[in-house]
Amino acid sequence: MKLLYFAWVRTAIGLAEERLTPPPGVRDVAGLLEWLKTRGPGHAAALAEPAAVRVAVNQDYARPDQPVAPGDEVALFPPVTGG
Amino acid sequence: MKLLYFAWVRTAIGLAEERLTPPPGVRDVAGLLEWLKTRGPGHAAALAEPAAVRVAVNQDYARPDQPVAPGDEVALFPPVTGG
Amino acid sequence: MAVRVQSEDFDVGAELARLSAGTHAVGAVASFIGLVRESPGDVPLRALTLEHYPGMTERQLGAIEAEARRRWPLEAVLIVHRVGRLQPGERIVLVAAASRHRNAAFDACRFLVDRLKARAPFWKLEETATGSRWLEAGADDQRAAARWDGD
Amino acid sequence: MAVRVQSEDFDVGAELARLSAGTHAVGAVASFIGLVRESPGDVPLRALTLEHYPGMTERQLGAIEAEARRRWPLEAVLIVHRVGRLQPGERIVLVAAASRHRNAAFDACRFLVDRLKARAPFWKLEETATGSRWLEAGADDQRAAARWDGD
Repeated sequence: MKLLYFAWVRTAIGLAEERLTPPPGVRDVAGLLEWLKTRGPGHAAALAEPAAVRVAVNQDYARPDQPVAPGDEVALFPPVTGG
Repeated sequence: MKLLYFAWVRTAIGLAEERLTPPPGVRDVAGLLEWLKTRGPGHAAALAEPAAVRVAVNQDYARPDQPVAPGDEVALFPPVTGG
Repeated sequence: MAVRVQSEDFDVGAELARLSAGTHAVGAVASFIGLVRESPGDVPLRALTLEHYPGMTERQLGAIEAEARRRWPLEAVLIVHRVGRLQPGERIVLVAAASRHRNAAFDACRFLVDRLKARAPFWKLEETATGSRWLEAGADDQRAAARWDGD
Repeated sequence: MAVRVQSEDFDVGAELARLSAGTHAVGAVASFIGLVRESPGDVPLRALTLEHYPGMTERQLGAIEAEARRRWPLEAVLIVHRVGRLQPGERIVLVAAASRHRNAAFDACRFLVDRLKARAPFWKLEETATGSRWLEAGADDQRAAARWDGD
């Protein structure tokens, strides 16, 4: 699974991108975030408040109960501030 | 009194501008329009439906009961269609 | 000059750039360009001739600008309106409002256009192969302008 | 291309002219320019760095354009959004909608801007003498976007 991080999620985790293989128990977005938190102190800090983070699966906004699969591109980022 | 005509009011009357001295009985916009109707067939045609004509006195929109004086600039024109 | 009536065309890019030049207070510029559109009917439009009332037109546009500035916190306002004979596709009018925030810019720009259409002394003569006729004012424009009166 | 993300500046006059070029069907072009504004606080803004999500950003902008075209009869739509480090006074975004009539152009333009602000993946890093911080999303922008949902 390809993970992408943007804005302060990126600076907190210290990576723009990583490839990970979540354990079989990770089936949806909420489960993925719970597992990511355990990957290190940067991940834990970025995901301390999951409600502050938006998630996109394959470049579309995703809700916590959306399924995730090994080949997906999953992005984590703060609420957007463009324009 | 300086009279100015625009758009189809101008083409109906056949004049862009004229200087007139209304009789003393003409005291307001409504009275002026009634008197102007008697000035010729073009004037009568242009003012057949007074509600279709807008009036400005000294470059501000005026209602029928607005007083008019000999030194005024009075303009007659159709509802505006700019923009 | 924030309000101009002229026969020549205007440079949209330069006009809009001027609204935020020399200041960093402008975060939003909302604008409107009106163009001569083909006629919706069967007879093709050849040209539109715009007539105005020199003196009163500028006064009314100035009053419309002043009212917009009273209603919204604006950094700059622009109204440029052409007169004379225009071909289909040509620009007729440019209206713009610059503000710190976008809501004021959007609201003010639409207000300026609605008020201009309802109150500024301009008239359009439509010219086709079958002759010329003065366009009638739309009831829509009166309604659009009236919706600002209750605010 | 109706939707573009780029680091270089854009030519507002040329971009807007293109929306009505080659057609006489456009009577109204409504547009919005967003600029880097000085910070409202005491510490002067040095620069704003705009980050985006290549791929998803263009997809979201394309979806926003498609929704606007479903809702209003539009002749053309344009969204150009810059990324990278921008100074105060620089242009960030240009949004425009062209239609036969002004109500569709105005409504669509505002819809595009509101939706872009709420949904398009862009983030702003504010740089001042005292450091850098990521701007937080405004609740206003979420409300502005939500008011289109009931239509």
